[in-house]
Amino acid sequence: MEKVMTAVDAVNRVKRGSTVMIGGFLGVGAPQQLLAVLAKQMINELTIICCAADYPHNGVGRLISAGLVKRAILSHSGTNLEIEARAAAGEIEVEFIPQGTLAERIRAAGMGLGGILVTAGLGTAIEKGKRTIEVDGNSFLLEKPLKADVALIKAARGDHAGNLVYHGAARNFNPLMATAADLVIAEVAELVPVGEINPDQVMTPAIFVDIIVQTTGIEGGIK
Amino acid sequence: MEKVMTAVDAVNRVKRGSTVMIGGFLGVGAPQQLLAVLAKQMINELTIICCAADYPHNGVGRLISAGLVKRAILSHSGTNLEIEARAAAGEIEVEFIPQGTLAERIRAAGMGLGGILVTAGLGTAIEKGKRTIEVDGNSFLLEKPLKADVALIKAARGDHAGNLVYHGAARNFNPLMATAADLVIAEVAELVPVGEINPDQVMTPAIFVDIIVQTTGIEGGIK
Amino acid sequence: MKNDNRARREYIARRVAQELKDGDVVNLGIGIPTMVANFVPPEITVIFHSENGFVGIGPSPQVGEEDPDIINAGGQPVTILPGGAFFDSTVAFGIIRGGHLDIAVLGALEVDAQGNLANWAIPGRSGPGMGGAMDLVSGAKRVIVATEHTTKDGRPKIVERCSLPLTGGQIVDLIVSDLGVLEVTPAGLLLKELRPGVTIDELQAKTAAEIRDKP
Amino acid sequence: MKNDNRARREYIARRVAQELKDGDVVNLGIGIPTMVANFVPPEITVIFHSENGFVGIGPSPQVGEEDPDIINAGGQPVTILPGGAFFDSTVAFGIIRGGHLDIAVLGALEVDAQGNLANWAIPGRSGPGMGGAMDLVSGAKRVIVATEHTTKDGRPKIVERCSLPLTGGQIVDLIVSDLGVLEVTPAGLLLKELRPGVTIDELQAKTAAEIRDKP
Repeated sequence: MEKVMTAVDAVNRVKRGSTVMIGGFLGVGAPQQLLAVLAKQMINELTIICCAADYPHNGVGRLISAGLVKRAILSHSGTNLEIEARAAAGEIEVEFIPQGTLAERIRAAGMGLGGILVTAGLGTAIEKGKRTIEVDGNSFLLEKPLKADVALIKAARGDHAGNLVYHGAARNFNPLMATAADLVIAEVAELVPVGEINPDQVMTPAIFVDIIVQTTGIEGGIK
Repeated sequence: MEKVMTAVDAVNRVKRGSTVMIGGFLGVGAPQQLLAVLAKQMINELTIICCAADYPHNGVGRLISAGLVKRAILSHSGTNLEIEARAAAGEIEVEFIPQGTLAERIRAAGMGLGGILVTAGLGTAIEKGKRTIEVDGNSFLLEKPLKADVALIKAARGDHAGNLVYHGAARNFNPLMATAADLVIAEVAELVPVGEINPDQVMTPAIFVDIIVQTTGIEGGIK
Repeated sequence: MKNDNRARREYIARRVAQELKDGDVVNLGIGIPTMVANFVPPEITVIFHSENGFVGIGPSPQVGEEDPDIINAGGQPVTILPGGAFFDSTVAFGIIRGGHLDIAVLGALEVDAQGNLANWAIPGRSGPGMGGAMDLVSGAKRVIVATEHTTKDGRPKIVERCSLPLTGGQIVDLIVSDLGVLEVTPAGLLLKELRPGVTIDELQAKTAAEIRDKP
Repeated sequence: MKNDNRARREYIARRVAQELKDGDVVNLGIGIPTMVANFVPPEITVIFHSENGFVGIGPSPQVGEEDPDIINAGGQPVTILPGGAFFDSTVAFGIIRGGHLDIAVLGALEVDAQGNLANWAIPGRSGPGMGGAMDLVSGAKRVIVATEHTTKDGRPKIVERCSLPLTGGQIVDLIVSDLGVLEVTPAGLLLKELRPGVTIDELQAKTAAEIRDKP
């Protein structure tokens, strides 16, 4: 079960029209090489699930600028005017979800919860279409799990089995998305033999990861 | 804000009649010294929340054998005949919760969820008194968050600020309970200066921990 | 007699092991299920999951080499293989609940023709409690019951309808006993295999539910 | 004029900093809120939380010493102090949602007398989206709005009832502006403090909601 392959071979597993989760926060922790290759392969009609729209030529912005995205589920787009322009033109449908709710909905899918109850968004427009559940006299929104066909994630270090370790604030959504997609493709800056990562320090266990790609250089500049 | 103190000073913060969460799985990862001191201090009428009843003189069994427990919320008691005898005698009220649901309910309290939807226990006696919620045609039990007055947890390593690192299968419920109690007391095998634990490798951030006790020797044998 | 007992248990464990596929993530319960690890076909790699917080259970440690913080869910000292990982109890059960566990192998007090399983509450006792069993049976992609066909005093464990408190409703996929292998189907129990030397009449006589031998 | 602008913003940041207590865990939004970190009284220790995944935000790094993986929620390079910790986004927001964040300081497009806040949706634009703001205002133990009292063209930002889409309903505890400090009470806005040189008449004139000066 060798999981290591090239970025092109990995990205070619993504199908047109797929729902794709993408890690990172304003590009930090984004799988830049996978995204650059995906943008080049022109696999389009994608629904993306991500924290933010990042920047026009950094993070998920690479897919947006390449015109591959038909729908974006995210918490913030303010750093990328490109997505706003495309949304205004009716080219991209945008759905905003509070960032903490987004994280927890992805986790719920990965950890097999049927839903979670949160207060974020109560009394706001995002209540629309959602059930309100009372528990012991308090109101909560019922939020459903959010899963994807593919997750594209990034780790600082990975072994050949797929165990991953993140660094700094680049962890963000990556370990959550690793649990919540049918196909999980992890880009790793450093690839090490199995057994080199202390089992206590693994942040994403290998059983969640299907494909590993080592970063060999990123096409296109960052930000 | 010095958080380090002796086991006796720490344990004396536990009040008679409190609800106390206790980490560990069959004694592994249990705060053995805190439990030994608590058993000696005879602070009683406790409600305990724990994974299992451990063994008569190991883990939470220390409190049960000392007669300090009036109610136990746990997933398994089969390794400790003492709790079964006391339950049969009407001395301890026992409530069983599926282990994964127990873990997730504690996390829900710590992470501020109003509830979670699970399938464990559907079609069984533990449905009793619980709401069933339909989501997209599937049934789930609504499980409520579970919190405590005090959490007694154990880590392999901690710094003076309260950052914790666990080892092996001793992690289990400890990091969850660290988030879900008003007062969190952590017993650490090794105490190190602030800055010695790599921020990437912290498993429980210091902001969750109120009191740190360094293990100085455990009274009473293990198992 | 003791040898016979051992042979029967080994048959069950060996037969369950044949159900495993390369790359499967598998959780083994206490008792006969634990023995399954000894019979994994050498040509496949299976990853064993321990609900107390890790994947990659390795063999028992040498005496004197035990790490007191590495035990299996039954409390025995074990090891972790290279490539394994430790995590907390929400991840341990999230793996089960989230559809990441391919197979759970559990014992039974009773299992019935509808795939109901009872293995957690013993009448007249307060415990022992379900531990992780309810999460396992409701979350694992496939649930295999590994059990002796009858109780020590000869009563059937495979019944038309469980009388003991359930661990889960309609969650068992396959039953492997010392008499053979039964699949739980919407139409009831279907015979997949008889243990060599066992007849279908003997199997049926020792089972308190109807067994079909054709789909 | 530019100096005046800077003095007004510094007054706000300095005044918010006086609300912090030793040991508080605090999240600062983008803009004026970020400046609060510069005015923490030296006798107290405050822990700053970054919703992109850590506690213990330290000062900006020296040029050339930036770690590209350590940015704040606004995208600027920062550092992490000794004793800080990184974590994933569920923990980042679990800290907020679970009652472990003492204070959130946010900016506003509008804030009203009921404590409603609008700061995420700009009419006529698809974005920018709420980011973590809805989670912050519903989860933090105390929500402080730090804002200039009026918009650039002089319209009141503090109003009787927000007209823009809400970030949260009845969640603001305190409003600190360049004219003073207002507490949100069940009976409406209560004057806590005037910026030196500001009169209550000026404050009221620039506010589109009634301000009481006695509880």
